[in-house]
Amino acid sequence: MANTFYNEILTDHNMHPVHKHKIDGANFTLEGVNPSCGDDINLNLRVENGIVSDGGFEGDGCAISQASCDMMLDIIIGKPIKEAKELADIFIRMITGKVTEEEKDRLEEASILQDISHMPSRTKCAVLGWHTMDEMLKDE
Amino acid sequence: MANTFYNEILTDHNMHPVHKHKIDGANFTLEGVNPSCGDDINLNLRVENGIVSDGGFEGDGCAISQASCDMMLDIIIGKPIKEAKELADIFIRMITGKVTEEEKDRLEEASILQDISHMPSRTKCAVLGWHTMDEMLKDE
Amino acid sequence: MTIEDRKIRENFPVLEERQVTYLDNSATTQRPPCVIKAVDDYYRRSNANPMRGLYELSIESTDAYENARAKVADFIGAASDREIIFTRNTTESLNLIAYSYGMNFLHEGDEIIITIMEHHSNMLPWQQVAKHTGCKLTYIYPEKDGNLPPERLEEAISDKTKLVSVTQISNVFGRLNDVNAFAEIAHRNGAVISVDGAQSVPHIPVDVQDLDCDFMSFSGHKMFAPMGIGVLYAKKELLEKMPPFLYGGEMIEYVTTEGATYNEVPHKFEAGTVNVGGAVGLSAAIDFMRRFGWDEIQKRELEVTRYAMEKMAEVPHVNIIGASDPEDHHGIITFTIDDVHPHDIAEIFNSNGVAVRAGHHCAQPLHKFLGAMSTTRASMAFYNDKEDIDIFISALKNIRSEMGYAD
Amino acid sequence: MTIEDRKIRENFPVLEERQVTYLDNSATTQRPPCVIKAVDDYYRRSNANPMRGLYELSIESTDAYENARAKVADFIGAASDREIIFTRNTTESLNLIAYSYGMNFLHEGDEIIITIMEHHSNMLPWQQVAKHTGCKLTYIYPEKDGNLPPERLEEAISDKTKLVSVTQISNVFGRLNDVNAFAEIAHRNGAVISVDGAQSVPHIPVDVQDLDCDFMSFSGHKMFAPMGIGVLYAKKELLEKMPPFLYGGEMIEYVTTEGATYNEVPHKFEAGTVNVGGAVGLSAAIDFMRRFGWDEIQKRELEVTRYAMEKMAEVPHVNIIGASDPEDHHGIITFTIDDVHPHDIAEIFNSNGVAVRAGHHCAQPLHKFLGAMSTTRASMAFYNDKEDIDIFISALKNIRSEMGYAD
Ligand SMILES: Cc1ncc(COP(=O)(O)O)c(C=O)c1O
Ligand SMILES: Cc1ncc(COP(=O)(O)O)c(C=O)c1O
Repeated sequence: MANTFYNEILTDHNMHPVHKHKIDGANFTLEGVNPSCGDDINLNLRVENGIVSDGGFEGDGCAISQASCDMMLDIIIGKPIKEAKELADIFIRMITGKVTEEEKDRLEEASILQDISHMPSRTKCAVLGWHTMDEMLKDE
Repeated sequence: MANTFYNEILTDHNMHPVHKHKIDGANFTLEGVNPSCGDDINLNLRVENGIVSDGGFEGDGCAISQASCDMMLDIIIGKPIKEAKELADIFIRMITGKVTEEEKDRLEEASILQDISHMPSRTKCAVLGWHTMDEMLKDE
Repeated sequence: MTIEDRKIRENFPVLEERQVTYLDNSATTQRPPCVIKAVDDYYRRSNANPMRGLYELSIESTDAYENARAKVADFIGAASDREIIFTRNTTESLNLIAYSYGMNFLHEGDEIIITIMEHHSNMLPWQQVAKHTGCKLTYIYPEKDGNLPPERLEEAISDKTKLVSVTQISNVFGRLNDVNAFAEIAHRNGAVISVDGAQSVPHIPVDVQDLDCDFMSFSGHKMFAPMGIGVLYAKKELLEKMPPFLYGGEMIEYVTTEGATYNEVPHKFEAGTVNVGGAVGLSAAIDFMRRFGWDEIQKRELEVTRYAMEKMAEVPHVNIIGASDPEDHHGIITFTIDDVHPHDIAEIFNSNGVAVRAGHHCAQPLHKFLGAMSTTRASMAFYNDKEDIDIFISALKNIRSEMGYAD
Repeated sequence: MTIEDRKIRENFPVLEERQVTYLDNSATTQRPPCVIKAVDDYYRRSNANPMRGLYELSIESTDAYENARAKVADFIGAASDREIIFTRNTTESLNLIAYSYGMNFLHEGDEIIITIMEHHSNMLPWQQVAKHTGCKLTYIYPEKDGNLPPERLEEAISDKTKLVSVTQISNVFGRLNDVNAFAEIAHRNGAVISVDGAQSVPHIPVDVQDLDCDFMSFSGHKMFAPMGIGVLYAKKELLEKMPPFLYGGEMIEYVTTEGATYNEVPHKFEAGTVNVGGAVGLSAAIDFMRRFGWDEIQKRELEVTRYAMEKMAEVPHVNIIGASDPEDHHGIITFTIDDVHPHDIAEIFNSNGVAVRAGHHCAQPLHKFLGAMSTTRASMAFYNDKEDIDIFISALKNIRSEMGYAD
C-alpha cells in the first residue's frame, strides 16, 4: 500500500472524536461549510471571562475536517480567546503559507496536518474548524 | 501571373454588359440577393405569349454574378418560358452538380462558367441571375 | 481494427507513462493520439478562419468544419447536417435550448418536467426558465435503484406540459432511461422533448430519429475529443423558429443600425469565430470509435463493469448505488463505503494511483433524494481493462483499514 | 529570443509548405509550434477534468488552467486573476456582458452608446438589450478616416447613459481609439465602459487598470492561440453583482429543486467542463509573444505596414480606407480598387497564393457609413515580412488588367 497521511492520530480523532457533542451553556455558535466538499460543521463554544471554558462540534465531513476540528478543540479549551485566535492564525498559515518551527510546536498534535499544505484540494477541509472559530470570535 | 478564370468573355460581359439597363413593359420583376457576398440584382423580363421578348437587370455584385446574368439574358431573350426554365435547370446543375456535354452546349457562352463549380464560395454568385429567373417564372 | 488499436493502452501516454489507473471517464476521457494528431494537422496545414474566405486555406477550413458536422449528423442519425450546431459542451447546448426555446416559447401556466436525476446542467437552466417566464417546473422521481418507469412521466404530464427534459443515461446511476417511451408520451401530450446525451452518446449507439427526440446535447471531451467542443442536435423546424442565442459574427444576413436578419440554420446559432480545431478533433474521435465499432466498445465496457461489480460485492461495507445488473451501468459505478467520507476514499485511491471522483457529481438534488451527501464514482471507458480493476479493487479493500477500522 | 524564433517563418508549416502569403491575420492568426505542442503535452500528460478532482491529474489540470488564468491577468494588467473569465471567443464575452449585465442592470429610459465602427459582435448584443429592456441604443460616428475624437462621446453622453461599448482598434480602420479618454468620460457620467479588444490585445500592450475599463473582451485565435478560447476581463465588483450567464456544472455552491446559490467569481461564469487545453494554448501563445516582446512585435508590424502602404500608393485606382499614417493601422489595411468587386479581388489574390479577406468584415453599418458595400482587407501579424508584401503588391498591380481594364 502507498503511504497516505491518514495516520493513527488522524484516524483516531476521526473515529473517536472527543468533542463531537452538544455542550452546555454555549454562548458562541457558528456553522462552517465547504460547499464544494460537503463538509458542514456546527461549532459551539462557551466563553467565560475571556477564556474558552468548553467547546464542541456536530456535523458531517471528511476525516480531515472532523479530526482537525477535534484537535483544535483539544488545544483551545482552557485558553484565552486571544491565544485561541493566535493558534488559528498559526494553523491557517501552516496549511496555506508558512510557519516557523516554534509556531508549529504550539499547535501540538494538530501540527501533523502540515502535510495537507501540499494538497490544494484538501486545505479547505483542514482549516474549516479553525476558520469558523476565528470568524465567530472576530469581534472579541 | 497565375491563371484565373477571369477570361476575356467574362470580363467583357462584366465591363460592358449588354442587358444592364431598364426595359420597357416589364411584366416580371424580382430582386435576387446573396447576402454573404453583397451581390444584389434586379431582374426584369417582358413575357409575351409565353415568350421572353425582352429582359434587363440592374444592381451590384462581383464580376461573376454580373457577367453570368448578362450571358443568361443573351440566351433566353426570344425563347419560350419553358425553354428558359430548362436552361436555368441545366446551368444550375452545371455549377452545383452534373450535366452532359449536349446540355452544356445549349448554354452557349455561359458554359465557360463551368470552372466555378470547383469554387464553393463563388457558386452562389454564378447562379444568382438564373435562380432569380427560375423563381420569378415558377408559376408560369 | 488495426494492430495499433489492439494495443490501445500503449497509445495513451497518460495511462502508460503516468502509471495512473484512470477511472474518471464520465468526467472526461483521455484523447487518443489520432485525435491529437488530427487537430495538429489541421493547425499545421489548413488553419484559417472558415466561412466567407475566398482563399484556399479558408475553403479548406470550411470543408473541415462542415465535414465534421456531417460526420456528427451521421453518427447520431440526424436527418440533416443542418440540424447539428457546434457548441462548447453539453452545458452550453442545454443553456442554448433554455435561452432560445425555453425563454421564448414557454409562458406562465405552462409546465416543464425534468427528473430528479438530472445533472445540474440540465436542471439549473430550467429553474431559470421557470423563474423568468413564470412557468412551472415539475420533477419526477425514479426508484432508489435508478429505474424510472415511463409511467412516472405519464402520471405527471398534462396538456400544460410544453417541454420534457431528461438524461438518457444518468451520470450517477449509469442506467439507461427509456427515451423512446418518454418521447412518445411527451409528443402525445403536445410537449417537446430534450435529451441530455452527455453520458449516452459516448457509450451506446444513439439514433435521434429513432428516439424521436427534439433536442439532443452532448460533449466531445467525454468521447475522446478535445475539450471546448460540444453538440446540440435539434429538429430543423424547431431551429428555424427559434431566435438566435449568441449574437455576432457570421450568424447574420444583414445588419443595420436598427437590427438584423439572420443567417440560415445552423449558422444562425454559431456566433463568432467557430472552433474548427475542436470540430476536427471530434470528427477524428468518431472515426476512432468507429474503428472499434459499437459491439466491441460495449462488450469491453460491460466486461470490465461486470468484473468490477463482482469484485466489489466481495468487499464488505461497500454499497453500489443503482441497479445490481452491470448492463444497467454503462461503465458507471457509484458507491459508498460505510463510515468513510468519499473525499477520503478518493484521496486513498489517489495515493494508490487510482483516479476516481468523489462528491455530488453535479447532482445534488439526486444525492439528497438518495440520502447521501456525496458518493464516490469509478467510471470506465473501453480502454480500461481488468488489470485496472484489480488495482482498483486492491486499493478499495484497504480503505477502511487505512481509516482505522478493524474490518 | 531563441534562434528558432529568429527564423520565425520556418516555424509555421502553413506559411512555408503551403507557400501561401497569409494576410488574413485579423480574422485568425496561424499557430506557432510551441502553442500546438503545449496543448499536445497537456493532453498527453496532464489531461483530466479540473476542479474538485481529488487525484493528481485533476489537480495538475486545475493548476494548468488557473496558471493560464493568472498569466492572462498579468498580460493585460488585471488587478486579480479572479477578474479573468475564460469564454470561447470575443463574441461570447460580449454576449455574456449583454446578457448578464445589460439585460439585468439596464432599464427603460437608460441609454447605451456604441460606435458605428463596431464589429457585429459588439453591436447586435446591444441591439438585443435595447429591444428587451426598452433602453435606447445610440451610435456615435467617426470621421471618414476613422478618427473618433472623444468629443463625440462627450456630446452624446448624458446621465441617462449607463453603458458605453467601444472597440479599441477597429477591424476595418485599424486605428486606435482613445479608450482612456472614453473611459474617463463614461465614468464621469456614471456609465460603465466595455472595450472590444479583439484587434488590440494581439497588437499593442493593453493594461486594463491603466485604461480603467470595466470590461475587456478578446479572442485567443487572433493572437496565436487555438480556436475555442477567449477572455472576458471585468472588474471584480461588477462580476460579483452580475448574475450567472450559463448555468450548470461547477458554477454552483448549493443546488436544490427550488434553486441554487453560486460559486465565487470567476467560476460563477464558467459553466460546464472548462476548456483546459484551450487555456493552456493561450498561455503558451502569451509566452510566445513575450519571447519577442512588444517593441519587436510592434516594430515588425509597423515596418511591413508602412512598406505595404508606400507600395500601394504607387498603384493607380487603389484606395486605402482610414488614416494615411501607417501608425494608425496596426497591421490592418482595408482598401478598394476602382470598378473591381472585392470578391473578384480576393479571388485573383488567391490564384496568386495571397490570402486576403473580402466582404463587409462583420461591419455592415460601418460599410454603409463609408459608402461601400464591401472592401478588401490585408492584415499583418509580426511573422509577415517584406517578401510577403512584394508578392501582395505584384498581384495587386495586375488586378485591373486581369479584369479587362486598360490601366
Ligand atoms: C473588432 C472585433 N470584434 C469582435 C470580433 C469577433 O471575434 P470572434 O469571432 O473571435 O468572436 C472580431 C473578429 O472577427 C473583431 O475584429
Ligand atoms: C449527464 C450529464 N449531463 C451534463 C453534463 C455536463 O457536461 P459538460 O460539463 O461537458 O457541459 C455531464 C458531465 O459532467 C453529465 O454527466
